[in-house]
Amino acid sequence: MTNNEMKAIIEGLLFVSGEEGIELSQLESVLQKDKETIKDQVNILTEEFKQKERGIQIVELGGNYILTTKEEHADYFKKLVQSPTTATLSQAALETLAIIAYKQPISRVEIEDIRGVKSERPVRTLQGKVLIKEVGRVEGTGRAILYGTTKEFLEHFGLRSIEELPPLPEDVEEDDIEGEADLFFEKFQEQI
Amino acid sequence: MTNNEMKAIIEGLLFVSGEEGIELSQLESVLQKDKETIKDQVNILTEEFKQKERGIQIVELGGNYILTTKEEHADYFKKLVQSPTTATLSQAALETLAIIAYKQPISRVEIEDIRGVKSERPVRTLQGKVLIKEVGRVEGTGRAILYGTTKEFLEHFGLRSIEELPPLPEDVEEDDIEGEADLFFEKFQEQI
Amino acid sequence: MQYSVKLNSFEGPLDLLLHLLQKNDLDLYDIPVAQITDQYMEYIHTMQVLQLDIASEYLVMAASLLEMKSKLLLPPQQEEELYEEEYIMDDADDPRDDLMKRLIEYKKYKEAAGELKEKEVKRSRLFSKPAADLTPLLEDESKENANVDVSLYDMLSAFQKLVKRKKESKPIYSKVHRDEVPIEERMTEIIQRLESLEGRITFTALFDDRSRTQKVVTFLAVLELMKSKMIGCTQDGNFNDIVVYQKEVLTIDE
Repeated sequence: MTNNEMKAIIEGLLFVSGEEGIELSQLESVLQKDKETIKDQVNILTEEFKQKERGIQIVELGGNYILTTKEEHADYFKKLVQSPTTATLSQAALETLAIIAYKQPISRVEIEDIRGVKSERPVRTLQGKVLIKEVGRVEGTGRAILYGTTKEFLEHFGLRSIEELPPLPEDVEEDDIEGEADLFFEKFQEQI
Repeated sequence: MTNNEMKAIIEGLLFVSGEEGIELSQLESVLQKDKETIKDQVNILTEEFKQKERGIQIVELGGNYILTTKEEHADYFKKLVQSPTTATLSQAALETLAIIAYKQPISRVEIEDIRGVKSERPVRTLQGKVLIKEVGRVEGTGRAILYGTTKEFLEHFGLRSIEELPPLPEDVEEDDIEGEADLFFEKFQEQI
Repeated sequence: MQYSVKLNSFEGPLDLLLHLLQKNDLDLYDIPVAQITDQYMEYIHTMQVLQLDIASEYLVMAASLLEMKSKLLLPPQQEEELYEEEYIMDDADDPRDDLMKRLIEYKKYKEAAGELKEKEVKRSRLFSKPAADLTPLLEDESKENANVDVSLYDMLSAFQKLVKRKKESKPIYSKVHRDEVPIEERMTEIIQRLESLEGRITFTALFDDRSRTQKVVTFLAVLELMKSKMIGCTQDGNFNDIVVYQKEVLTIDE
């Protein structure tokens, strides 16, 4: 198989894998070539896709190569299909998720300590959306569930790996607490 | 939009349309260009895809443009689906299992309704692995088989009972917000 | 009619406190307890008047704020009592410390949530396609692994993909009437209608024959047009119909 053929097959494999993506190890076992050679072709392909006249690109999400459209064309696709993440998360879910992402493994009680409110519902929502999962139990009595993030979490936020999370803001500055809009109107607008 | 950009967007549109493909008239309405210009770009794109180093191609079926893989690479896709690194239970079987677990007792027709595809094979696979079993028959004509999960299913997933299943990916939270907005809306309607 | 909403524009008492501190330009590291307690109580009170549901956490926080305030208002301790009540005076035991630490910790994650939100929006601009169903390529069933090695998580994840796939495969036309009534479009419509009616229309006429969502969009469009001073509203007297009139002959660019 020439390198050009390999590149063509990789493009085809990426295509059939769609939104689920494909791992380097899968490419390896299908192509029966060594990692380096494959990676080289993936990189060449990635570069080619970057050209203005191409409409798709390779992104690396959660250890997977995934073929997606380009951000600058998003408005055209919106007319045609729903976005993979149109159902965006509520503020409660996002806060809970942020705590889990940075402090995993973490129990619900610890999350509630930080947020200052009961968090059963956002935890359930996140679990339902497979953005978090049970990763263990606390030793000792009660054996509370410990939560961690999933591969879907990385995909949902476009992260290559958990290390790509931006560092947690260490020093808080006074002026960037977000102003709250009118209580009702904000909720109301979310519906439209 | 330059012709090259249009070509890029067409590639993206073909990609997101997947197996269903896209009609010329849809391209027209999304791109807001005339048929001839679009057709020219589709033809150029079709020619480019024919090159050996490309892994996908445009086929025209009943007035629909569809992006597909190339036949000469079929063996590699076969390898992909057979490769041990691919999910140990197929996506189809896992989906089917999830539907049965949460909606049992359920008939095959109902499963197919939810999945949108024939599901005879995954049902058989799951039965073969003793994760599901026949639990009854639908009353009336046809008396379709109803499926449910087995003791082995619970054992396999370390569940004491079916109630211990994590919540389904339904949007609890979104629903609630809608309820609140409804209340608000009642108030609002009284004003107008 | 009883009308209640939850207090969830604020994500709990910490969020509300952060908001109050910010609103008053107050120092997170040196919380003026008396002032902030008063405002917090005022907020809770307003919520009660408006008959909004108040989660118990808000009341717990109210109680601790009041406790803190009363401790800090205690008159300076007498020498001989000092060793008993030492914890109040000791700098290391400032009752505000704990609250400050909690607020700082909470604020970190609130900000991180904001960053996640941005990433989510960015990601939502990348589209893909469902994976192709390759199972027809399998020659026979025995090729599927004999051993089942999947977790609950794998199963849920598969189901989630199914839900997503179904959402995506819905033809765009079926959702048009639900989400896709852009305010901008309605604004243009209102202006066009005004133009055809010599620039005046009654407020109620704007809401004729419209679905719920459309009514809301119309209302928002009216507000938006008023804000941009393209229309105005007048009312001749109490209970008379409000009349919407066009201020300038302008059209909105798409």
